[in-house]
Amino acid sequence: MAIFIDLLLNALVIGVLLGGFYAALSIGLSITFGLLDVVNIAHPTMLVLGAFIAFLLNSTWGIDPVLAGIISTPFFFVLGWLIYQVYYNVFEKSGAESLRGLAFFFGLLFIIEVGLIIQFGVDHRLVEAPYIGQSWNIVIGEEIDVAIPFRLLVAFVVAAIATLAIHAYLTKTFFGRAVRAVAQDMMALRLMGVDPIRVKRIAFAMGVATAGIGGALMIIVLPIEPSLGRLYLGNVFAIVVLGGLGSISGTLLAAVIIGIAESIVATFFGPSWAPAVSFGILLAVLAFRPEGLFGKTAGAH
Amino acid sequence: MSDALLKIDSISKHFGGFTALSNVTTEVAPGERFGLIGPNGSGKTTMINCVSGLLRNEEGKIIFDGKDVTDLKPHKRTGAGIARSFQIPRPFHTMTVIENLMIPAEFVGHHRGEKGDDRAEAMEILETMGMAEKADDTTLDLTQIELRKLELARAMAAKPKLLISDEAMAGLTGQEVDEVIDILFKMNERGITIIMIEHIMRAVMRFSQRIICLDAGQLIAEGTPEEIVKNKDVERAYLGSTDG
Amino acid sequence: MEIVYEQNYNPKTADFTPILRAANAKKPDAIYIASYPNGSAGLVRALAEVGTDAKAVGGGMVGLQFAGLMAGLGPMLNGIANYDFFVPEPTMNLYPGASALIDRYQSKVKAENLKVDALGYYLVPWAYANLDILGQAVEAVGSLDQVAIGKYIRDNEFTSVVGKIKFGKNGEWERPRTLVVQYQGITNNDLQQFATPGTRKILLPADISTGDIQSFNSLRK
Amino acid sequence: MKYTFEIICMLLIVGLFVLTQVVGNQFYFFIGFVILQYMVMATAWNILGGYGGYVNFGSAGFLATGAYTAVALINFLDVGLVEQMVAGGIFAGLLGLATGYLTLRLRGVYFAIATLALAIILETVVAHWDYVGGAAGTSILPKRKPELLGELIVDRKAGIFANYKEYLFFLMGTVAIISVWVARYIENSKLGRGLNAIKDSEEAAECMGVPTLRLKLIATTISGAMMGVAGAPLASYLTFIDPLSAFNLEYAINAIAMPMIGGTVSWAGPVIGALLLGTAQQVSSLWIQSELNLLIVGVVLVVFVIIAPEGIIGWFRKSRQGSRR
Repeated sequence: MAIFIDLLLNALVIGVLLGGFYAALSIGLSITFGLLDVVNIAHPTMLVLGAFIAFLLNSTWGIDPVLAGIISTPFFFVLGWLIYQVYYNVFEKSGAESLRGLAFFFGLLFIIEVGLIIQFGVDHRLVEAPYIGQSWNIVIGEEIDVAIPFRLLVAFVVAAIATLAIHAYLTKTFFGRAVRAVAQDMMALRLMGVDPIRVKRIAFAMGVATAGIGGALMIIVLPIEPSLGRLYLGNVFAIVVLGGLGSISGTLLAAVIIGIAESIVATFFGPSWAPAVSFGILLAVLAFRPEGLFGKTAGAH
Repeated sequence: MSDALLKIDSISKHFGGFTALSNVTTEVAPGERFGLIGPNGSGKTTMINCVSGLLRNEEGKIIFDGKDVTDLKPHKRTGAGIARSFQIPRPFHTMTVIENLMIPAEFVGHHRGEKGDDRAEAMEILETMGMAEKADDTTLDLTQIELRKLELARAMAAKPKLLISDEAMAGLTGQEVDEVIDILFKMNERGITIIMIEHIMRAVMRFSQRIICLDAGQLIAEGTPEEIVKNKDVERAYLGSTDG
Repeated sequence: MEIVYEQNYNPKTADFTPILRAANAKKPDAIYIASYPNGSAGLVRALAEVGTDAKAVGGGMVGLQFAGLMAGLGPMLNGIANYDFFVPEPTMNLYPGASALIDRYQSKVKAENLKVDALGYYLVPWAYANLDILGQAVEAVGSLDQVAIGKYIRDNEFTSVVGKIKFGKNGEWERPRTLVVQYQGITNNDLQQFATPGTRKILLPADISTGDIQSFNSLRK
Repeated sequence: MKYTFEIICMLLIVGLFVLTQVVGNQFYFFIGFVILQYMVMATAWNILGGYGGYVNFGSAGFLATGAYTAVALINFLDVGLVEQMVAGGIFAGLLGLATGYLTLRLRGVYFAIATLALAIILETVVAHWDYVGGAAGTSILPKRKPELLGELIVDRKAGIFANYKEYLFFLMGTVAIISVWVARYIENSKLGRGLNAIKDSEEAAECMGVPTLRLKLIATTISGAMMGVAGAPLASYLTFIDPLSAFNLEYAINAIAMPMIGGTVSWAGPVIGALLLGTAQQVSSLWIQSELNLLIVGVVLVVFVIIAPEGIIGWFRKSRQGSRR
């Protein structure tokens, strides 16, 4: 029984930490897809690009990966700015069907991935930092020992700060409210003297910019290789949809739910079942509650 | 009016906690020109979505042509004789104008066992609308008024007994409004019952024989255009809405 | 042997501490891991974070032979016993041409800045031997007739940079030559230490062994 | 002539057969199989995606369903390839029907994500199904004593085909031709016109008498079944199959990219896309660098959606219209 409690407690702690990490991976997509309705399926691969930049900075100059992520964030902001410029002019302006926009990002995904393969090869890469490979043990009584790996703790703390900052920015500032309004009523914004395209461009760039810090967390938590983004494709979309489109706090909560579900399933049934659980939750939500767990508007229309 | 074509029997519709329609009852007689008015958000579109089947009313019944259609899917109702246009035109934009008309002709007509020349019938409808020349154009080349006419033409191609025209004139010029009203009169002369949802009072008053007014999901007035104009509740509803 | 715990993982598993914890709960004497690079690295980190009382850990962990992962994981590898193909231990120098081949490979990697294994021990000698054997067979047969080449390769013993090779009835090597090595004495993340003898002691095969297996925890720290 | 297209199809099948008898180098059949398999996948995807506007991200799941149905059948009954393909088609078709039911309220991106999720769940289940090899995969060796018609089919000396590669190539070619015929038939039928209406506006279609749900279910079933048939010979072709290779996202992207490049409005689009992109990928990965085939898909896809949104077919139609005016 004590062993069961020990395992459960550890699974819960790891699940919450993992949830924070997943939130950092998903928050950018929650902005671009959830708020702006731009289906950036290249987002996970942009995260991997961010991870490789962190690797480069870390292995060349020994820069701490978290710092490296902060350094690369402006670069991703500019990248997002440029991508939206193309996306808007080619697809959105002409009212082109979403199918083409989807295909555009699908193509981008493979271009970034192969670009990484050509530059870095297919080997797995790691970063060095003093907190990787260490853990913080909390011993309760005789049998219970909760170990918190520092790499997950660092990822969790950084992710929590970043996502809460974005959440606050989007809910408390004028620009943030404009971003939230842009998806619903472009006309109203125009009447208020705000250029909705500019708002969307900046917001999209913000969403992509999270790939800098998110990618850095990725390489802190696990070894990365160029095609890793594909594996996370389903996961981040699952979290954003589960959280409800347009809801940043919903994304956070959904990330933690998926994190805990995966961690508990991994502990008691084996990690290989974890994706079936998270995607099973997603499918069930889509089939019975398409607006997501915390969404307010109907997602099916 | 026991021989009504359409009977709406105390229907209600809720979205979450919001009540969009509350216990609305009314009837439309065969061949009637029926007006539906009300301020923005009063439930007009919700009501006709319930009639055409895009939404399901949670309470009440909808009887069409003597049959209960409350649980039928929209395409079955179209087959039974209810056709509609959309407020914001929704043409089949990858098809030509005449192909747009041949969709209902093929799916509704053939379903009823009718075997005619779809293309010729579609052309005839386009001619009555003055759009015959546009038959082979894509819908992307159409003007606003042509799109509105296409909405009505496509609904006509379903050979309806009841045609619901959902704000077919919004945003049109005065002359264009008259053009659309003429088309609707022509259809009515062919024996088609018409429900007109409209914001343009001039059009509704001129066209309708009888009008109902919705406000906040409730039926607040019913009568001839003259009666509606004088109705205090209607006035209040519209004035109230212009304040906000 | 009694199996107390057995589990699969999927390739995108971000954290392996739950699986190791669940395994530890069954108090195993040995942990056998068959993993791909992501899992290998994840489990090595989990072993550093959670630890284990098992006496032997390792087995078929793909990826720990890669230069990038070895350098990245560094001292976390100590104590793990894993398969390998070619390591810079003195007994491997018995084979003619092996060290010359690796020197040549490493200088080419450096000179042309190739995005490949910087050390070149893991697969390079075997890849070279593959083609070398095919080449020897083609020369001996004197034609490109596939059936004849196949028969020659099955029937003869070859001398290569990885020693003498003869194929058995089932198509595998007649005498298995996969190494089992144990990581020890790794102190930092410098890649060059893996190019010198001592960090990966050969446990098996016995005839070229350079050390005996030690318990997992005795080699940690 | 009324049956011109059918006659061309027959001639093409005969032509494929002649190829297998004339060309000696197995290598061409080896790469030809892949291109033809992609042609089936692209054609199948286009029935739902191009005609109906429903983007399936989970194509790999349907292909893998076919592949694993075949593996299970080999283990269970040891039946031949043709039977495997029929069974693969049936099971993947049923999966398509189930997908249709499960996602009937979902549109656009939501449908795409749901299909992706479905594929991942299937992959997880297959990875745990030891009967078909589980996560580690299983080897499928071509049988020494084939087939529907006994040893007559594949035999170096006495058979119709000298080796398995020729036989697989011929079967996949026949399936590709039949798939294209089916797609063309649908395109010109009531079903095709109804799907088009759904793509343009589902609500308007429903209100114009189109039974949208029924048509969608028919489309998901046919599309899924085709992909299943295409996937059934995969294990025999690779001689080894594991969940990672059967559920590879590359199948999904190619099934989308090929019709988009060729043009989604017509059956010819996926065919052209598969021939161009499939050939380019095979050539680049065999003779230049294996990663390049993915780069090619990516670049070509991005370039096409930007400069030729209606694909090659749309591009041709436009330039023809332009010259007429």
